[in-house]
Amino acid sequence: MKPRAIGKRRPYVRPMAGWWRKNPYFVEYMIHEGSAFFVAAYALVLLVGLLRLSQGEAAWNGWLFALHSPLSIAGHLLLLAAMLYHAWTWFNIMPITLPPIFVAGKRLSASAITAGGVAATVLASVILLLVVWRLTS
Amino acid sequence: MVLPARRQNRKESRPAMSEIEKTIPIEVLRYRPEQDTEPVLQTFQVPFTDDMSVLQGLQYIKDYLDGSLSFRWSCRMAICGSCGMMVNGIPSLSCKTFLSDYYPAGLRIEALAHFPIERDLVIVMDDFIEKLESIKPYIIPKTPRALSEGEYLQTPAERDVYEQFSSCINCMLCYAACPQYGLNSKFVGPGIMALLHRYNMDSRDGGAEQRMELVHSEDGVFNCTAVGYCSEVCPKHVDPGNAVNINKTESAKDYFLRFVMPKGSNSGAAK
Amino acid sequence: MSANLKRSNAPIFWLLFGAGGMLSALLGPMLVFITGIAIPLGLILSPDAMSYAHMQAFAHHWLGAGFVWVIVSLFLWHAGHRIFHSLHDIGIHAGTTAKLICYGIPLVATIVAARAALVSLT
Amino acid sequence: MEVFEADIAVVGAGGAGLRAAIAAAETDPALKIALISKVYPMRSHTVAAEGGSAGVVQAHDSLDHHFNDTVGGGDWLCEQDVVEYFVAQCTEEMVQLEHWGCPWSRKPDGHINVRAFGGMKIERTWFAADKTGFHMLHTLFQTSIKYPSIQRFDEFFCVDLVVEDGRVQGVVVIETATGQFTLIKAKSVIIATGGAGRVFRENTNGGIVTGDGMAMAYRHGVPLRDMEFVQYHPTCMPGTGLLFTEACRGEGGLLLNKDGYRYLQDYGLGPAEDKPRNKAMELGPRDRLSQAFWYEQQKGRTIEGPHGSVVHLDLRHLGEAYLRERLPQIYELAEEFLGVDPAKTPIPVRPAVHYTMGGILVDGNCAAPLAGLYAAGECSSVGIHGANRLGSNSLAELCVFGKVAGIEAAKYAKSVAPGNTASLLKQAADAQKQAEQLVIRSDGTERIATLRKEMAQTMEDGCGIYRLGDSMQATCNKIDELKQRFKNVNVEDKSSVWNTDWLLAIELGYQLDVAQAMAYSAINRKESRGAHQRLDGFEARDDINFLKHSQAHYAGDGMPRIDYGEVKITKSQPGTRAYGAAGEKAEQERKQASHV
Repeated sequence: MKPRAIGKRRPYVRPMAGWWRKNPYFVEYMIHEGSAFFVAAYALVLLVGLLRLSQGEAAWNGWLFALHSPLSIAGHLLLLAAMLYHAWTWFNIMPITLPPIFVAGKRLSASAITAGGVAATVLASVILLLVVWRLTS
Repeated sequence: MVLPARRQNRKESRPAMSEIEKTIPIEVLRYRPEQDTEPVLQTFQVPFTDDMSVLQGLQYIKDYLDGSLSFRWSCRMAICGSCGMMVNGIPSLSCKTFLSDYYPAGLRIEALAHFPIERDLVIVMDDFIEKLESIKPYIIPKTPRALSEGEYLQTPAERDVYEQFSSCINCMLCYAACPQYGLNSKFVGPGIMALLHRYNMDSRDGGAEQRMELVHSEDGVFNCTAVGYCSEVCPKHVDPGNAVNINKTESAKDYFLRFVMPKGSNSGAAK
Repeated sequence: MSANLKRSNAPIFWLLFGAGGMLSALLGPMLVFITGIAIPLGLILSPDAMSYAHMQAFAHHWLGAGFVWVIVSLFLWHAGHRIFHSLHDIGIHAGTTAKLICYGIPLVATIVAARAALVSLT
Repeated sequence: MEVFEADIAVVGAGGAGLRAAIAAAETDPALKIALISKVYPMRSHTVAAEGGSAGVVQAHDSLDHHFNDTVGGGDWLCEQDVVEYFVAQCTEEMVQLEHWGCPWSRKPDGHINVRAFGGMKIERTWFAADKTGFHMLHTLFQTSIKYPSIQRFDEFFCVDLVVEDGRVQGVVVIETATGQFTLIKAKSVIIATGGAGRVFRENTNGGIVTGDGMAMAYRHGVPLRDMEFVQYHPTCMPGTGLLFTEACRGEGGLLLNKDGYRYLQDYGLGPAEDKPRNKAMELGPRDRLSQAFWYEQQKGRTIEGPHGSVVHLDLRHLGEAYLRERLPQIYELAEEFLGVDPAKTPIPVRPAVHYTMGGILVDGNCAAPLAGLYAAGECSSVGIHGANRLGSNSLAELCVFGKVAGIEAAKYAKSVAPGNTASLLKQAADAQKQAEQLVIRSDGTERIATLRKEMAQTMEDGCGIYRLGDSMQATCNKIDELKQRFKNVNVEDKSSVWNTDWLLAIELGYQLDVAQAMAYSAINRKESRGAHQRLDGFEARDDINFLKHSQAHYAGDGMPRIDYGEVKITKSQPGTRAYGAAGEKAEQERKQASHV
């Protein structure tokens, strides 16, 4: 295309500051992006546990004791909520990220993909719980 | 989201046609580069009937209240892609957004977000066009064919693979919905990726490898953070977010497999 | 448009992000429940499920040690990548500091966790 | 003023303009092509075409059938040699589009599919769901990007042609974004600006369809041919006039009056059968269907709505799944704009202006009488539509004749020397002065919208589906008056950047000239033929006096001069134009007669 003359043009570029506050969709996006902090926090809790474990029994028990504190339990309840929210939003956006999936000649709907993801989490959770239960009883 | 629900309500509650004439306040973001230093809001009281679109409201303003209001429009039926604008902060085609859905509170209309404003509701779309031109948006034949040989055979299933992405009307609502484009306009963006993907997925095309360079690049698909709003606002159900994200997977595959497989053997990666 | 066709290295980080995101979506809630709620409160599982003996036995096997290592590092790569983009989203653009923090922490954690896991293995 | 040196200037970048530019670029890559459009190419009104594009493909079909349908459909006012060329080229052009990527709908075996269309004896309408024009336009636009010799001028508004030494040598354009003028020098100019349906009130056309190219050529002495023939499409949305494609009927849709009765059987289109039969009932030609609506309305058998009388387009029996596959856009239009679910409720429809059969007079090579000037697409009158266009012939036309125009303009451009820039610039400066005068003056009193509204109303009153001498005279007088009042038009916006008020005023000037040509051509045609139907003593076709093309010549402030040109008849002598059972009988008789 022909390069535009400037003339009296003075295109106005709007600032982006605060863009995510202007639309409920974006607010939700920023909140679910924020779930990353909780995922990180839990990973750090586990990392500390792993370190403590490698340092011997006393160190491990100290970590285990800390896990029993009401503050820790409250914190983990919050973490649980955040993890569930993360899982939900993860699967909610999944239909956009996956190539079309055809089942019996029909394209799988977005809600079916999300439901499938949620079902996978339920299944994985049950298996994990059973494994842990087997290993520890 | 708010909008689809509203649309649904409309279907049920809207009387078939007009009744009494009512008036609705329409706030319009004005910007006249020869007189304004920055955009300003101006409110117009517009009489309307229930079957009037937002575009018809703007036409009323231009015809009878202020002839200097500028905006793009043409087909009035959601296929030419001209009349995209922000309606109460939501990227919308003004021809298929209806005034009655905003009555009595009124509505605010602004130029499409994330693009420079040329004048009033008219944005500068050079960037979009340059991107469109850069992706080789035409068939690069896999197997050249003479006209005398007739059409390429393509089954309905093969057509279905790309048809959705070929429905993009270039209205750019997805760009106005994409904060990553707003934050970094070098990002190739959703709509153009949909078109690129449309050609890559076409059974007649063999040019995927040429197009993937842009996909892989720093201006390519990895600028996307899967916000997903682009697909939400698309008036033609194109799902541009899907085109971007499928290509993240393709690009990542290529990123690692190129070391395993010699160049060229992987050209059909996007297929 | 002056397209910058330099190949992006994002796929490395994006894959780690995606793997961590998927893993945390599938297993995160139950892991938090088990380690942070059920066991401390003695719900469902026995209260000594995470006793030193149990855990040592668990970490002694390469599967157990590897599992914890994968969870810790991928969760952090996921989080780091997301936070890096969120910083960009709120206007703090791809500075070296942001990069160092967002990808440095997961990197260090991956190494530290690997070392700890290896120690527990032996 | 800036000067751009091109070999060929193409004005209009819809289907015809793009096809012409590509053809010219392929003819000789050394030719510099300026492709000028007042909107971005993909906004052009080709985008709104829905149903499909004609091209003979089926074994039991033939070029002769397509020829006969077209010539009969045009009430024998067609240039038969041009139609013959046209039908022979359609299929190759459709294949060409396929090779360029057009997503034609397919049969299970992978071959392209065709559907039935009004007035066509055999199914030969290629389609891409019900967005055929959209897909063709985007395919052409995106393909045009391949050719480096095509230099686009997007959102440049053309205000005049420059003519010197008896040939056209360029165009003068305004850059919308800046208000600045450029002279685009060219050895040949192709006009492909589309129709002029916006001169009517209720129409299917986009806001940009204002007859710009027709008016520009007309003002330079090129006659506008057959302008009285304006097509009413029978199935449009009440109020807005938005189109429900003929493919609705091609796929089996029915037209019902207020009693649920398929009224078309009362107008020589029957018998009414359950399955759609080609060239009968709902698959009759558009002029006949629109006329039948008018009679139903007279008889009080239509349904009253807030935007006038309507009949029902009933698609319910086709079922939601089929409708979503074949007519997805129609489905959404009905849902979103009317709140009607077409799988459950019939769609209210009424006729609206859709297409201008006439246009810039050109020969079979798309060449206008002015040397160096070519025209293609709806703005032109190459002679294939006659008095009534058949659906799906216009999309095919813009490909076939877009290509011809491109090749011929390229040939011509290579045969002439470049013009004298200095004297062309002088002309361009005059054009600039005249255009700028609209903005500079501050004593205008006439509102653009008021003039436009009065024009559209009077055109509808006088040049509607049925016409009367008195009301046509009133329309002629009114347009004359509006042209005078236009001299006093007020452009409120005095700025340079994106001054659409100014461009609307220039467009209104174009529209008034085109409307005047239409109205005067209409009143002078004292017969009924195709889309021109009179009820004032000229109800019959009059082949003795009016088997002729009308030609309107511009006369400045005065009324246009109307004269007549011969119609080229090669192998189809004018016959009775009948459809339904009567049509089949007439065809039998013609066949027998020709065997004797």
